[in-house]
Amino acid sequence: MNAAAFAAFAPFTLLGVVTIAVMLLIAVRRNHHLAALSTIAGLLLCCIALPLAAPAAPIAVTPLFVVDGSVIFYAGLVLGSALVVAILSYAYLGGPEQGPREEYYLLLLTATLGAALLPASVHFASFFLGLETLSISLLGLIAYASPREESAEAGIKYLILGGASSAFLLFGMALIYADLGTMSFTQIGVLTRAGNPHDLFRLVGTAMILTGVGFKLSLVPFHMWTPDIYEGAPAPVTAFIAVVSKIAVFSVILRYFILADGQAGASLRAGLSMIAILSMLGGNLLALMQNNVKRLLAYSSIAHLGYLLVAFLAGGALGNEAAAYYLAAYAVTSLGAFGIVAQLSTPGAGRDADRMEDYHGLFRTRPFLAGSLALMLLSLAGLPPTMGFIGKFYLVASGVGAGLFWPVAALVLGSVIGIYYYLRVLVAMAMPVPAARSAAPPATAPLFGNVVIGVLLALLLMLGTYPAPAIALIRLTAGAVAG
Amino acid sequence: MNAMFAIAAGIAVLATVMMITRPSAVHALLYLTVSLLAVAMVFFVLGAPFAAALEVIIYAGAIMVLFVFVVMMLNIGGEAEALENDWLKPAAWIGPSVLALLLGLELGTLAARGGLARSAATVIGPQAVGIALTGPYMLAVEIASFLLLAAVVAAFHLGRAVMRGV
Amino acid sequence: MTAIPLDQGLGLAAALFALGLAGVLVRRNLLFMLMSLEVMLNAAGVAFVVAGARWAAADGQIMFILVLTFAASEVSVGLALILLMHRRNSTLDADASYHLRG
Amino acid sequence: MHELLWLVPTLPLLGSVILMLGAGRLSTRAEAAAGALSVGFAAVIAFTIAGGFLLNPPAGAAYEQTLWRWFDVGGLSVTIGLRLDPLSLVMMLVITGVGFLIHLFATEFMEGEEGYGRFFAYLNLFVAAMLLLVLGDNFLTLYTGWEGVGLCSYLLIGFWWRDPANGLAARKAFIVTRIGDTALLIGLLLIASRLGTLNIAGAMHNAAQSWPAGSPLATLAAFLLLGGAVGKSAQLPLQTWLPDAMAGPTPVSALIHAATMVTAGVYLIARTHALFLLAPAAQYTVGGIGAATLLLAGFSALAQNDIKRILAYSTMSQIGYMFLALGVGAWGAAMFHLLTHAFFKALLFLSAGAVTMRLHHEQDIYKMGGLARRLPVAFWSFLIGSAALAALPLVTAGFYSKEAILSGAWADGSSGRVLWAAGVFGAFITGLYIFRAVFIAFFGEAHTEVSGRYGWRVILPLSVLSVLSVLGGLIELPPALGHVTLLSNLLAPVLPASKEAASVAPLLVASLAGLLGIGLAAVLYWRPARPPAETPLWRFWHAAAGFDWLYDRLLVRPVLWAAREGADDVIDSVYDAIAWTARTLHEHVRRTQNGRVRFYTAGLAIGSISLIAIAMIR
Amino acid sequence: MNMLLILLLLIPAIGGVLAWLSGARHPDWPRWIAIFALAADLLLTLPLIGRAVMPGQSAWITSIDLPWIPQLGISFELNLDGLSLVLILLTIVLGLVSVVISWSEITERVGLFHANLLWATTGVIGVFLALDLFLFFFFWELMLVPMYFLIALWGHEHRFYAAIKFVIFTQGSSLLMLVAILALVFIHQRATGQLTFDYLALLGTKMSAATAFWLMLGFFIAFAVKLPAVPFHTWLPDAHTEAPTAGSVLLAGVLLKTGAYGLLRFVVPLFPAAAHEFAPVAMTLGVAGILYGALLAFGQNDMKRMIAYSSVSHMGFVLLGVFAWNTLALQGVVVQMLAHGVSTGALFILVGALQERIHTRDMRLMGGLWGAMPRLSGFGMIFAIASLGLPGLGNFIGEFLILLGSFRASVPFTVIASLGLVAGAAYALLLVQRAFHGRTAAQPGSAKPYDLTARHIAVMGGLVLAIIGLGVYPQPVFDQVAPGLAALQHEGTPPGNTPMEGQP
Repeated sequence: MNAAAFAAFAPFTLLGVVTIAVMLLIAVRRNHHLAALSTIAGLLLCCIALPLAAPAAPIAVTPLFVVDGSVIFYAGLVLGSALVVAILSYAYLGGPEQGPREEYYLLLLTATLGAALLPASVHFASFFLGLETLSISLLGLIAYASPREESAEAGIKYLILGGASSAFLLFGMALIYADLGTMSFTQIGVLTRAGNPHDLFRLVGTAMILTGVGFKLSLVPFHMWTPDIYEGAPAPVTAFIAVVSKIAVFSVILRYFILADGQAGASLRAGLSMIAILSMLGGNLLALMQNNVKRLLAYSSIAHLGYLLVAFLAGGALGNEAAAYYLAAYAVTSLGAFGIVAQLSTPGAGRDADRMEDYHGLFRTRPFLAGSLALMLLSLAGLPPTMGFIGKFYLVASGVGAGLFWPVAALVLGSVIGIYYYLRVLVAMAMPVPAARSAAPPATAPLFGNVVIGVLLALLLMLGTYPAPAIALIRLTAGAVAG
Repeated sequence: MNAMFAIAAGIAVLATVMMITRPSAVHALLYLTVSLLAVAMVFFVLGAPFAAALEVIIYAGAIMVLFVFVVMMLNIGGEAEALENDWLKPAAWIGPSVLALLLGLELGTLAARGGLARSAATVIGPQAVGIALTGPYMLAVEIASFLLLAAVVAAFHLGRAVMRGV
Repeated sequence: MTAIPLDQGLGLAAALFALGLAGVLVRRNLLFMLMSLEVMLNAAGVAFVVAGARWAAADGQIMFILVLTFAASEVSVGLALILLMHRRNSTLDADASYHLRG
Repeated sequence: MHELLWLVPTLPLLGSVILMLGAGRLSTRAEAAAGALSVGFAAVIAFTIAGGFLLNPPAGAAYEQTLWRWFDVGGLSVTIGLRLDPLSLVMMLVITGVGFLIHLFATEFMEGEEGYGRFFAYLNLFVAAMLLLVLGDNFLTLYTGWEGVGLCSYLLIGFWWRDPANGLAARKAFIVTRIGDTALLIGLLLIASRLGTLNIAGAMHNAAQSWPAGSPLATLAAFLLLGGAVGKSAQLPLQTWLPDAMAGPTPVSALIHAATMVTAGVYLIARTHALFLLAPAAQYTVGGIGAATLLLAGFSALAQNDIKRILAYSTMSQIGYMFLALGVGAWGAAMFHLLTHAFFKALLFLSAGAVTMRLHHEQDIYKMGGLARRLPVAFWSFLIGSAALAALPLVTAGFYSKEAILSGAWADGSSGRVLWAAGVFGAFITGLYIFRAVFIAFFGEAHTEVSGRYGWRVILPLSVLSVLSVLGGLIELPPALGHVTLLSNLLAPVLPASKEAASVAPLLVASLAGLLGIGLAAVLYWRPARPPAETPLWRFWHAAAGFDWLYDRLLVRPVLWAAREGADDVIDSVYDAIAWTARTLHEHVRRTQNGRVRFYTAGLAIGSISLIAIAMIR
Repeated sequence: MNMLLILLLLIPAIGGVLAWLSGARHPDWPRWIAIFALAADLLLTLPLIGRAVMPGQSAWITSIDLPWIPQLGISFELNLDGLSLVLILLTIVLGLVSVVISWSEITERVGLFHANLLWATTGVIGVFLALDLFLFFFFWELMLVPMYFLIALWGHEHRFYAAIKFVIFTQGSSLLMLVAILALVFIHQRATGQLTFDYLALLGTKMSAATAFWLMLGFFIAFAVKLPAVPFHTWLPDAHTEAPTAGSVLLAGVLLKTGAYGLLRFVVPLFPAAAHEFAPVAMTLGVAGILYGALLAFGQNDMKRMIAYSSVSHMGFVLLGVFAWNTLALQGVVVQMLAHGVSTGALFILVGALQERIHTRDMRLMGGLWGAMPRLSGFGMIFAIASLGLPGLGNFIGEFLILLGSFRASVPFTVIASLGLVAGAAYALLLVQRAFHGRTAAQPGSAKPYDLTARHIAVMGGLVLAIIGLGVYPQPVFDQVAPGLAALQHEGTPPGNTPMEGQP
C-alpha cells in the first residue's frame, strides 16, 4: 500500500477517523446535538474529500479495494445519501424523547463506512466485510431502542433472515474459492474466461451469492422481509436501508458481474430475468391496495430494484449508465419520500406517520411536504418533469437496446400497475382533513429537515428536465467500470 | 479416506442433528459445542491448526459462553421444554426438513460431481496466516475492527435498553 | 497429515449448512434459531478452510477468521435483541409476535 | 336586376338572425314585421328578377352568381353560388310567393302564442334554406339547403316544445329524412369521386360523357339520389314521418309539409333528370314508388279523422303523382303539378288552419260539422282547395296538372299504362277522401262552438290562393282544351319535353274517376256523421298499412334495446375485469406477507434452491 | 424569430408558476395572469398565420434546435408547420375559454387550478411543436400530470376513479410508444451508427416489415388511446364526466387532438408501409368508433357522458380519415378536429353552466329548460346541431371531406361510417329533447335557475361564430395546413404507391 493508494483511499480513512472521533466525543460528553452535528460535519467532509481522490484514480488499494471513477460516483452517492439521512435523523430524533440517542449516530457512521466500502470492493473479503459492517450496524439501527413496539420485532426478523442470507453468501464465496483458488474479482474473471473445467462450482456459488445479494436488494423471492423491516424501523433508518444499502450492494454486484462474470452464464441470466420480472410484477402487485405508506414504499422499492435489474441484465455501456442514473434518481426520490415520512413523524408518538389516514388533507395542512411528496411519487411513477422519468426512459432504452423483451414487457406492465398506488397516495393527500386532526394544533417539523427536502426536490426537478450534466458526470465516473 | 477425518465429520454431523432436535436449550448448547469441537478436529486434519485453535477458543469458548449466559439469565425451565416438545411435531418439521434436505442434496451432488482435486497436504500454520493478515488483508483487519465496533455499540445500546426495561 | 479429498470436505460443509438451515426453519425458539444460524455460518467457515486447504493458501483461514468475527458480532447483537424481545413479550417464540405484516 | 339574386335567400336569413338576436327584446309587432316583410321583400325581388328573366332571358337560359369559394381541397373546388334557370325560377317564385302568403297568414294565426318571434325566426330560416336548396349551383350547396330545411322542419314540428309528443314527431321527421339524406350524401360522394365535380350542371354533363346509359355507376348514383328524394318527399318506404309532422303549427304544415320542402325530392330528380335518363331502372323505380305511394296514402287518408292528417296523406299522395310523372319522363308535368299543388294544398292547409283557430284547435272532423254557414270564408276556401285536389274538371288548376301527368303516363308504353291505371284509381280515391272531409266537417249538425272573426291577414292569403287554385292551371292546357304551353316553353331549356297522350279517351276516364269519387263521397257522407267503426281494415289503413309498427319492431326497438343495455359500455367491463384480476392477485400475494420469520426464511431457501437448481441444470 | 417557439412554451409555464404563487393573495389574480399569459401566447402566434402559404416557404414555418441531452442524441428541437400552428391556436383559444368559464365555477385553490391549466396547455403546445421523439414523449407525459390534477382535485363525485383511469390508460399506452421509439432509434443507430431521436433523421429508417409493423403498433396504440379509438376509449367517458368544465373543455377540445396529431405526424410517416397495411384494421376501428360511440351516446342519461361518447363517435371519423391518407381526408381530419374542439367544448361549457344552476347532469331530471333559460338552451341547440353535422357548420366540412376522402380509399367503410350521420342526429336531438324540450321537470336546485351570464354569452357567441366560420369559409384553414400535410403525405406514402390525390 503505497502513498498514492493511501491518498486515493483517504476519504474512506477519513470516514473511519470521523467514526472514532464521534465515539470519543460521545465518550467524553453525551450530547445529542453535538453528536449529530459532528456526524453531519464529518460526512460532509468525506463528501468533499471524495472528489479530491479522483486524480489518483484508478488505482488498486491492496488486493481488496480499488478506487476508480465508478467508486467515486457510487461512494459519493452513498455518502451524500448518508448525509441526508443524518440530517433527517437529527430532525427526527430532535423531538423531546427520553433515552440516549448518541449511539444512533455512531451506528449510522459504521453503517455508512461499510456501505461506502462496497463500491470499492474487488475481493470477496472486502465485499463480505463491507456488507456485514453495514448489516450489523443496521441491525442496531433498526431495533434502535425507542418506545416504538415494532422496532424489536423488525430487528429480530432482520437478524435471522440477514444471518441466513449471509450464510448463503459466504458458502457461495467458499465454493467459488474452492473452485478457482482466488477471491479477487479480476482473477476470477481471468480464470473464468480462460475456461474452467468445474464451471458448475462457480455457477452454484454465484447462485448462492445472488441469494445473499438478492436479500439485501429485496428482490423477489428474497423480498419478504422488506415491508416488515421498513415499517418497523424508524423512518430515517428506513430511508437508509432503502437507499444507501441498496446503492452499495448494487454497485458491488454490478462490479462483480462486470469484472468476474462477464455474462453470468445463460442459465443464471435466465434466473436473473425471472427474478427481475417477478420483482417488478410482485412488488407492484403487493403495493396495489396497501394502506400503510411505509409498506407501500417498501413494495415499490422491490419493484424499482426489479426495474434496475433490467439495466443490469442489459449490461454494456448503456446499461451501466442507465443503472447509475436510475440509482441516482432512485436515491433522490426515495430519500425525499422517506424523508417526508420522517418529517411527519416523531419517535415519541409510538409509531411513525405511515397510515394512509395520516396523509388525508396533507395538501391543506402541510402544503410544502405534500407538494414535495406528490412530486416524489410522480418521480417514482416515472412521470416528467422528474428524475424518475429520465431514469425510466434510460432503463427502457437499455432494455430495448439489449433486446430484453420479457423484462421490458414486465417493466411496462409494472409501471402501469405502479401508477395506480402512487396516485392513491396523492388522492389521499387531496382528501379533506379528518375531523380528529383538524382540531389539533398544526404540527411542525424542524426547518432544516424541510430545507433538505427542498434541496432534494430541486435536484429532482433540475436533473429531471436537464439531465445532461448528470449523464456527463456518470460518463466520467461510473461509465469507467467496464472490465 | 482419512479415518480421523471421517470420525470427526461424523461426530460433527451427528451432534448437529442432536442439537437441532433437543427440546432443552442446555442440551442443545452442549451438542453444539461437541459439533464445534469436532469441526476443530477436521480443521486440524486439513492442516489448518490456527483455524482449529480459533474454532475452539472463540466458537466453542466465547460464543458458547455467551449463549449459556443468556440461557441462564432467561432461566428457561421445564415448562419451556414441554413447549419445545409440543412445537417439534412432525407437521411442524417435515416441510422445512424437506427444504433443507433439498439444499443438502444439491450441494452434496455438487461436491460429489465436482471432481475437484485433493487438497494439498500442507500445513498452513499461524505464521502464514499472520503474514497474510498483515499483508494483503491489512485493511480487512481494520474493517473487521469496525464491524466489531458496530456490534459492540449495538449490543451495548440494546443491552442498556434491556436493563432500563424499555 | 494426509490429503483429504475435497468432495468429502465440502460434503461435510454442505451437510452442516443444510442442518443449520433445517434448524432455523424447524425451531420456533429464537435461541435455537440463533444457534442454528451459527451452525450455518460455521459450515461456510468449514467450506472456506477446506477450499484453502486445496490451494495450500492462507486465504481460506483468513476468510474463516472474518466469518468468525461476523458470527461473534451477530451473536452478541442477536442475544441482546433476544433479551430485549424477551423483556417485552416474555417469550422466545418466533411466531408469537408478528404485528408487522400484510 | 339579376345582381340582386343573392338578396333573395339573404333577406329571410337576415330576418331570421334579427329575430334570433332580438329574442325577448322585440315587440310582437316588430317580430311580425321582421318575419313577414323579410320574405315579402324577398318575394318582391324574386318577382322582379323573374320578370326580367322572362322578358330578357340570359344566354343559356341560366344566370349564375358566385358568392364565394367555399373550399378548394385536393382538386375539389366547391363554390357557394346561385344558379337561376327556369327550373329554379319556378321554385323560387313558389317559395317566396306562397311563402309570403303563409307568413302573412301566420302573423295572425300565431298571435298570442309563446315564442312568436322564435316561430318566425325558424320560418324565415326555412325560407332561406329552401331558396338555397333550389338556387344552389352545386350539389353541396343544394345539400346544405336540403339539410337546412330538414332542420327547420324539425324545429317547427317541435315548435310547441312543452308537449313531448311534438318533440318525438319532430325527431322522427328529422331522423327518417336523414336516412334518405345519408343516401343522398353517399350519392354526392360517388358523384364527386367519379365525376370530379360537385357542380350540378358540370356533373350532369360529365355523367352523360363518361357513363353510358344503364351503366351500374349511373344507376347506383341515381338510386342514391332517389333515396334522398324519397326521404324528403315522404315517399315509400320513408313516408312515415309526414303524418306525424302535423304536430307543428298549421302554417308550417302549409309551407313546409305541403307547398315547398316535401316537393324538394321532385325538384332534385327533375334537376338531375340527365342522370335518371342514364339509369332507366332508377327511373322506373321512381314511377313505381310514386304510384304505390299515391295509392297507399290515398287509402290511408280515407281512414283518418284528423283533418290535418287527411291533408298530410293527401300531400303524400299528390307527391306520389309527381314521382309518377318523373318516372314516366313527364318532367314538365311533374313541375306543373308541383306548382298547382303548392297553391291548392297551401290553400287547404290554411283554410283548415282557419277552421281550427276558431274551434280551439279541434282537428277531428267528426267534432266539427255544419261549418259551411258559420265559417263561410274558410268553407269556400276549403271547398275550392278540395275541388282542385280532386281535380274537378275544367274549373280547377289541379285538373290540368293531374291530366298532364296521366297523359304522360298513358303515352309511356305498357308500363306507363299500369301507372296510368293506378293514377286514375288514385284520382277516384282522392275525390272520395277529400270530399268525405268536406261533407263531414262543413255540413250536417254543428258539434263545436265557433268564436272570433278573421282579420285581413287571414282572408287575403286565402283569397289569393283560391284564385290561384282555380286559375293557376291555365298556364298549361292540353291540346284538346286549347293547348297552352307557357310553362313547358319556360322549362324547355332545362327539361326534356314530355310525351303526351294523343287521344282524349284517357282524359275523359280520369276526369270521370275524380267525379265518381266526389259523388260516392256525397252518397256516403252527406248525412250520417258518425265516426267509422274500427274494423281491422279501417285500423290497417288508419295506421297507413302498419309501416310505423314494422319499423318500430325492426329498427327502433332493437336500437333502443341495444342503447339501453349497452349504456354501461361492455368494453369497459373488459378493463374492469383486468382491474379485478390485479386486485385479486394482490389479495393472494399479500397473504405471503404473513409476518412470520420462519416462513420468510423458507421463501429465502426456496428461492436459493431454485436458483441453484437453475445453475445446475444447464 | 427562433426564440418565439421557446417563448410559446415558456410564457404559459412561467405563467403557471406565477398563477400558483399569486393564488394566495387574491383569487382573481391567477385568473388574470392566466388570461394574460394565454393572450400573450396568442399574440405571438398571430404573425405566424399565413406564413405557411408564402411563396418560397418550406412546410416548416419556423424551428429551433438546441442541445439538450447530447449524450443520447436528444435535442430540444421544436418545429412549427401549418398543422401545428392551427392546433396550437385551437389550444390557446380553448385555454382562454376555459379560464373565462371557470371564473365562477372554480372558487377553491384558484391559484393551483390555473397553474395546472396553464401547465397542461404548455404540455399540449409542446406536443404540437416537438420534433425530437424524446422531447415529444416528454411533453406527451408532461401534459398528463396537470390534467390528472385538474380532474382529481376539482372534478365531480367519482373524480379520483376517473382521474386514475385516465392516467393508467394513457400511461400504459405511452410506455408502449416509448418502447417503440427506442426500438426505432436503435434500429436507426445500427443502420447508420448515429444515435439520434430526431424525427427528420428517423424518417425513412429501413427495417423489416414485421419490425415496422410492431413499432407502428406501439405508436398507434398510444395515439389510439388518446384519440380515443374503440376499444381503448373507456377512460374518456369517465374522465370527461368527472372533470370540471374547464378540464372537459381541454380534454375534449385539445387533448384528444394530440392523439390525432400523433397519428398524422408519426405513425404514418415513420412507418408508411406498415401503416398502409394496417389501414383496414384502423379504419375498421374508426368506423366501429363512429357507430359504437353514437349508440352509447344515445343510451346515456348523464349529459356529460353523452357528449363524451359523442366525442368517441366524432373521433372515429378522424381515425377513418387519417388512414384514408389522401389530401381530402386529411384536410377533413384537420377541420374535424377544430370543429369538434369548438362544438364539444361549447357543449361541455353548457353542461357546466347547467350543473352550476340545477346541480345535476342527469337528463332524467331535466326537461323544459327552454322556458327558464332560453339562451342557454338556444346555444345548446346550435351546438347539438353542429355536432350532428349540419352543413354550414364546421363539423360538416370535416365529416364530408373525411367521407369523401375515405370513399376513395374504401367504399364499404365510407358507407357504414356515413350511417354515423343518422346516429348522430339521433343522439344530438335526443339531448335537445330531454334537456331543453318536453315538460318542465321539478329542478333539484332550490334557487330559481337563471339564464347564462354575459360572460358566458360572450364566450358562446364567439364559439358560435367560430363554428359557423369553419362551416362557411374553411378555406383559410386548408391553406394554412396544406403545405404541412403535403409534406406528411409525401413521407407517409409507401414507395410503390402513388399518393391518392384529388381527381380519379
